[in-house]
Amino acid sequence: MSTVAVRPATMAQALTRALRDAMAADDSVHVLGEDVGALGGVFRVTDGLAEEFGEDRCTDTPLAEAGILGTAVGMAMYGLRPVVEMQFDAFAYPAFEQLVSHVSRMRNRTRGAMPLPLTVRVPYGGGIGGVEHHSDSSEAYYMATPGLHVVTPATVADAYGLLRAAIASDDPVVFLEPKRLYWSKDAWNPEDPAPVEPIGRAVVRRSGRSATLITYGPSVAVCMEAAEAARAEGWDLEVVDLRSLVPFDDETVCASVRRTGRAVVVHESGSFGGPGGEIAARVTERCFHHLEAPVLRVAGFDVPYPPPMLERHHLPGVDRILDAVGRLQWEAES
Amino acid sequence: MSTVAVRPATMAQALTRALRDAMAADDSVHVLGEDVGALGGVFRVTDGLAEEFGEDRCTDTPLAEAGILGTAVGMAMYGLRPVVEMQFDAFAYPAFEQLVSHVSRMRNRTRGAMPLPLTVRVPYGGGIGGVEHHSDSSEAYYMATPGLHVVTPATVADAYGLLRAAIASDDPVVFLEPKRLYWSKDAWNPEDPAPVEPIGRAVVRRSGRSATLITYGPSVAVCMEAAEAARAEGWDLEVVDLRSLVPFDDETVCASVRRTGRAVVVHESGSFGGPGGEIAARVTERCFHHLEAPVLRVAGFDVPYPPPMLERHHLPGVDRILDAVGRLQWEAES
Amino acid sequence: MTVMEQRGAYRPSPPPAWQPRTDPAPLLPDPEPHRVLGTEAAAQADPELLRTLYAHLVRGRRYNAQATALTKQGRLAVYPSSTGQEACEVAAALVLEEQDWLFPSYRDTLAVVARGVDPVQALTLLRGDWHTGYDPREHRVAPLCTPLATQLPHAVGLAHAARLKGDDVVALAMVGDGGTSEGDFHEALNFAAVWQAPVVFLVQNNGFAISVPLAKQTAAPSLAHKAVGYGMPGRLVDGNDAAAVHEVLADAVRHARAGGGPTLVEAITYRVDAHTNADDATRYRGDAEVDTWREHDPILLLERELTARGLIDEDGMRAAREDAEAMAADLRARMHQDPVLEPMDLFDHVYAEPTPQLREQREQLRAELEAEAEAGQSPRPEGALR
Amino acid sequence: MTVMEQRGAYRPSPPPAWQPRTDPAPLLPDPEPHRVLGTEAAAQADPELLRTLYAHLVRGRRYNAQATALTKQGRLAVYPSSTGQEACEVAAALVLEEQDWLFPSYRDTLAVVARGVDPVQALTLLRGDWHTGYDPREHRVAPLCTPLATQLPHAVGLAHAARLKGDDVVALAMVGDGGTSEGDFHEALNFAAVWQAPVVFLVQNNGFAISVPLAKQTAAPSLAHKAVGYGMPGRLVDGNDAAAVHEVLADAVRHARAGGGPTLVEAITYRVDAHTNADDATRYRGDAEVDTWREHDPILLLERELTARGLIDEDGMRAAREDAEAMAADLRARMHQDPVLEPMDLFDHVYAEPTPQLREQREQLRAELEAEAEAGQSPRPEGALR
Ligand SMILES: Cc1ncc(C[n+]2csc(CCOP(=O)(O)OP(=O)(O)O)c2C)c(N)n1
Ligand SMILES: Cc1ncc(C[n+]2csc(CCOP(=O)(O)OP(=O)(O)O)c2C)c(N)n1
Ligand SMILES: [Mg+2]
Ligand SMILES: [Mg+2]
Repeated sequence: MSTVAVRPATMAQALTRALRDAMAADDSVHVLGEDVGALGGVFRVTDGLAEEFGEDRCTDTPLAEAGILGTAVGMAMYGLRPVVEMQFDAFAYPAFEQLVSHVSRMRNRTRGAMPLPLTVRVPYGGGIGGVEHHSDSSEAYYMATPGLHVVTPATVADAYGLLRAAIASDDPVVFLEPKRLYWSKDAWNPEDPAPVEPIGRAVVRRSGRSATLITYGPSVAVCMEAAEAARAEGWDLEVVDLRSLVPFDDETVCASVRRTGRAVVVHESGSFGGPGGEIAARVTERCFHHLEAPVLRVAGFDVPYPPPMLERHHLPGVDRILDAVGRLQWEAES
Repeated sequence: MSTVAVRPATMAQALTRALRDAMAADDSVHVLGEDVGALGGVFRVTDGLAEEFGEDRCTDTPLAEAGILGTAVGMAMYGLRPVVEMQFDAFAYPAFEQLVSHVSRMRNRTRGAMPLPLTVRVPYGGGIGGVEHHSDSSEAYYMATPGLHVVTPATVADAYGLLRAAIASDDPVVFLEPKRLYWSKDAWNPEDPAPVEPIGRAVVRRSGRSATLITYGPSVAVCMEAAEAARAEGWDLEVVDLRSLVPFDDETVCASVRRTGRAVVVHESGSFGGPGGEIAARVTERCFHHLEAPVLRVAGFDVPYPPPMLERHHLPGVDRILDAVGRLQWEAES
Repeated sequence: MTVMEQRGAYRPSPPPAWQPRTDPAPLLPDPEPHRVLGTEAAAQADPELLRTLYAHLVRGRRYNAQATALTKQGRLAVYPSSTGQEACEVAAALVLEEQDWLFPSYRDTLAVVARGVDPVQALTLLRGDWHTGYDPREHRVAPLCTPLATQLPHAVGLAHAARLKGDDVVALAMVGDGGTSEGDFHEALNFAAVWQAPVVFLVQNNGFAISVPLAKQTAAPSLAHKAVGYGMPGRLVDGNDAAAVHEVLADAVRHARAGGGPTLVEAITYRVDAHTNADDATRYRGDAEVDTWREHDPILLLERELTARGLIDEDGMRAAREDAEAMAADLRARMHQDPVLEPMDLFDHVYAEPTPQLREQREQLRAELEAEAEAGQSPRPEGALR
Repeated sequence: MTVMEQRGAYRPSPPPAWQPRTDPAPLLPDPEPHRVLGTEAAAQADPELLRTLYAHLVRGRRYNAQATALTKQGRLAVYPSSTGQEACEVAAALVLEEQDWLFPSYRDTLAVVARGVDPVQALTLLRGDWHTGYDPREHRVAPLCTPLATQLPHAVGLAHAARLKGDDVVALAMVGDGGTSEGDFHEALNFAAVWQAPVVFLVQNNGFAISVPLAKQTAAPSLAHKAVGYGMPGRLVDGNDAAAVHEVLADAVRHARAGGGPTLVEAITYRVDAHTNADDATRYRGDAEVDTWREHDPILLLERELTARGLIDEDGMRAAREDAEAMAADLRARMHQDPVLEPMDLFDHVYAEPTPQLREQREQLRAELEAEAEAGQSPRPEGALR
């Protein structure tokens, strides 16, 4: 352990640091996207990279997302490690064909001859008062696409660790950045960031015995808060932060649910066809006889993301989580 | 009931008939897409329409799927009812942004002022020996997009009825056509097609008491076959054909599962993040105390759709379904 | 006869019997952007039109300033100002007839207002209220469009539909220089040309796409040169010369109305303000550049012309400013009233009929709101949500 | 100095101080497609090159015929023949150096083979075996690409990456006339021009996109005219004149290699066969049209030239045909052996390491296959899968 003081840093700063360290460590890492150069990205995550590494390493592209991802595929085919920034979740949709038909399949269709070590950074989710098309949660689309890894940090330290791991991965990674956590601060030591773990491990953020909240990204903090509030109601909630949606850490999640016997999946993304269905279904398949109640889901409503003035009614909040916990058939136990 | 003889017809013929009847009944119905004119579409579903209604009603567009769907949005804004043909599932991906950011949201963002009565026909699924990008099952993407209806027929009669209902709907409908059923035949009377039911009702294709197979589209026939084969093993399986993925018919599905106490969801689409997760989760939420075993899923593997020579190993077949039925913890009953 | 047959079909015959194709020459833009103000052509300009343009420019400038101020006061979520681009905004709205359609990008609130939409309604999206505050059919103005260039195929489809119905409708679609790089731009222009749809595409080349300068966006001689690749005329105009923009757009609209098909117009202008209130323009451009453009300000140019020709005096200019102030005062007053949004409305327009699933979710929210109301307020902190 | 700085940046200055921009004139294609065979220019053509082209054309034609025959015999899932387009296919492969890259569309098996990929391996995808049968890095040939135009940005990215690394690599990307309508075509060409990437785009305009004739695809004077909208040169060539295609492509490759940036080449040719074996071309075109093009056949044109100049005699032509027959016989023989596919391979290359989920699914399939093997064969009918 280094002796340098641990100072608070924002998630955006940790992401910048991860990019910088990755670029410094490996010449083949290239950043490209809209406004990533002089501006440093609309969220300032690429701040300073063009200056430090030159415009050929951190490149402002023309405004065309399919073109950005498509040229990144070509760059990766030549052996570079492109890190693509999509400006907002909904603006990654134009690149959908490139993502599904090429990025996710190139390794498989070439029988391993042509892997694509490529990271697609997508700021996602709401809670920032964004106007339409600025607050989508698009992870369900990526989860349903074999060949992609899908990860998302909930803490400043994970933002660094997961992004380094994503860039180091020999496979394409969709790296989902929770917009409303960009300015969240944690004590984090940039001079001694935690070791880069491989992608695919969930983590128990809070231990508890009554029930498990299974969550990720922007909803982790909300679940932690809910777990605190739940103490007043006599519930001791465990919070599992998935960190990686693909691969999925069945082991950690199921170990928790087998212990608690009850679970609620919490995410911002819409409920119908969203990640929660998959998670609830696989937990139930594996832990059926440990379950005292069905795995419930607390998610965004199945509506297009609402305008800023209504988003608080849409996003899963502490109350809604506790309501769900309350519906976990506690009487069955007593 | 008409006295005209009931003759066998293919699903493709029923779809053609539905388009023709809709166009004849309503001037505002326009068909557009790649090769839908003189060629009649690569699956011949639009056969004869350009000749009968003229090229302005059935139009060969330039080769650009976002452009096709985008212009269809404009046509719908002006009051037409466009029916768009996407040539194959994977070739609908270029139109993903138009679909998600406009088609699904226009009514909502204009507070009802600007509905989009628009049908997107997407031939989907495998089993036809197609080379890569010709056999995707993309329904998970559409199910996760609020504002779209998503329907898929499994029979010739439903192909007609559901397509008429889709075109008649004042909301956008993604109409998924199971490719491998295009040439399947049923006794069906084109002169007296069944009444057009509203979208959103599942149907019990086979009654049974042991367990419920919940399925749709191309997998319905496989499930029917599995149900027949299951009799030899002493199982009496019920088969529910969802027909509509959005809206979802919780009532019919849950009534069946409550009766049988066991369920397997069957579809071709990949398992992880696929429709089965949603279906299993919602059935479990609603029928938990009726379930003798967790709801299981039989689905395509979580791999890019394999080449023709391997697809039989990928697609859910009778054996795999029966294996799953066998894992429904029958000992728990005895 | 189908639309396709009306237009002489182009199809290469086999070499060596090569058939002459469409002559590209008339499709190419002039090397210099078209100008009226300060040139001899200005003398021909209709004085009434010039005065109308002037009043709108002054109003538009004031609207931009007021909306920006409201953003600082937290009354708007975001405002992408079109200061410096008012000539394009205003001309785009004024060249259209009643029955025509306007397809604005997210920057074009001013065009929407100039077309007649209530200034407060036009800001509905940007204040964080529901996504579109006006009825598009009532005003024949499509919703402000945020996903870049995606409105262009809509304009083509609508214009095509109107033409098929035999209606006399032209669609004018607005897009930025950055937006021309998107695939949707390409596909829309191609469809329009193949269908000979009555559409006018107005590219406001304001030099930047957020921070990205034009040189990183394109290597073309001009954006208007893209037109020849679709087989439609490309026109280049000084986007700060309101009379010139009006003339070029009016020509294009006339051409479209007469069945001549689409036109691509590139208006050279400049975004004087930052991209939005949230942007820091000092990161990517210097003041000197902005100052040069201030000397070529659209209001200044028109004012000079009007004054030189004696078409306006101090009183006239003051009247225009006062009218703009009145509009701004009204806007201010009405924007300071908080809109009342009904949470239950979340579910009402997703479909014509809510699905059973949405009805359940609606019930859930209703119960939550009732519980909240009973408890007086939320009993638990909602800090994590903001 | 960055790539961006090397190219003289274009940025409109404020009017009225309008700066001269890139001169569009040299970017525009000649009105007539470039031709060599049967013209005076043919005398300058290298005899060795002409003979090589001839041998490849004859081989290519035979390959198309053989693959089509194999399809009828059920040995291939599908074959999109390039009969009539061999001059483009062959020239595209021959103009490249060892280190260069080829990005073929799904129709360009012939170019892939001419580049040196084993004729059987090149058919892996089309016979229903795994998606790509050769190692793209070994041959510097990207996988045959089915989603139209999506290979074009790949070519741009790869060429750009090579240039950034200081490698002498040119990428040549092939696309059809229909593919030019896709957004990816637009975005790729724009990126290439802005980055001045060493790429050559070859559009084979064969008159049709499946059934859709060019007139419904574009209204442009020519597809080559699209180039000016990106700021790159557009070239038009008779796609059935192998010497002309070779010359134009070689020029473009040389230009790219020298740092001159991308070129768009439109080759006018004709798809003599149906779209694929599954297509019925009589639904959308008449025999007469096909016959006209047969008179302008690429092999015929070259044969005439070679014969007229005394560069080939009956023996030479026979030798070419015999060589082609030998290739076809070998292809036939090897294609009649069924490839052995390992079902468990389904899981091995989805990721570098299979996920735990894939490992589970792999186990499931293994168990199923074992059970099947034990039972001698599948105990239950699998009819519903077909
Ligand atoms: C598809 C898409 N990608 C990215 C964005 C984010 N974005 C909003 S405005 C903008 C720049 C637009 O530049 P330009 O088209 O020149 O219009 P201007 O802002 O100059 O009016 C970007 C990148 C978006 N809205 N849509
Ligand atoms: C994105 C996409 N849309 C549709 C298709 C289906 N499709 C395959 S080939 C083809 C026509 C292609 O025409 P063109 O580009 O002219 O090439 P050609 O077949 O003439 O070589 C179409 C529509 C596809 N492969 N990809
Ligand atoms: Mg701009
Ligand atoms: Mg073609």
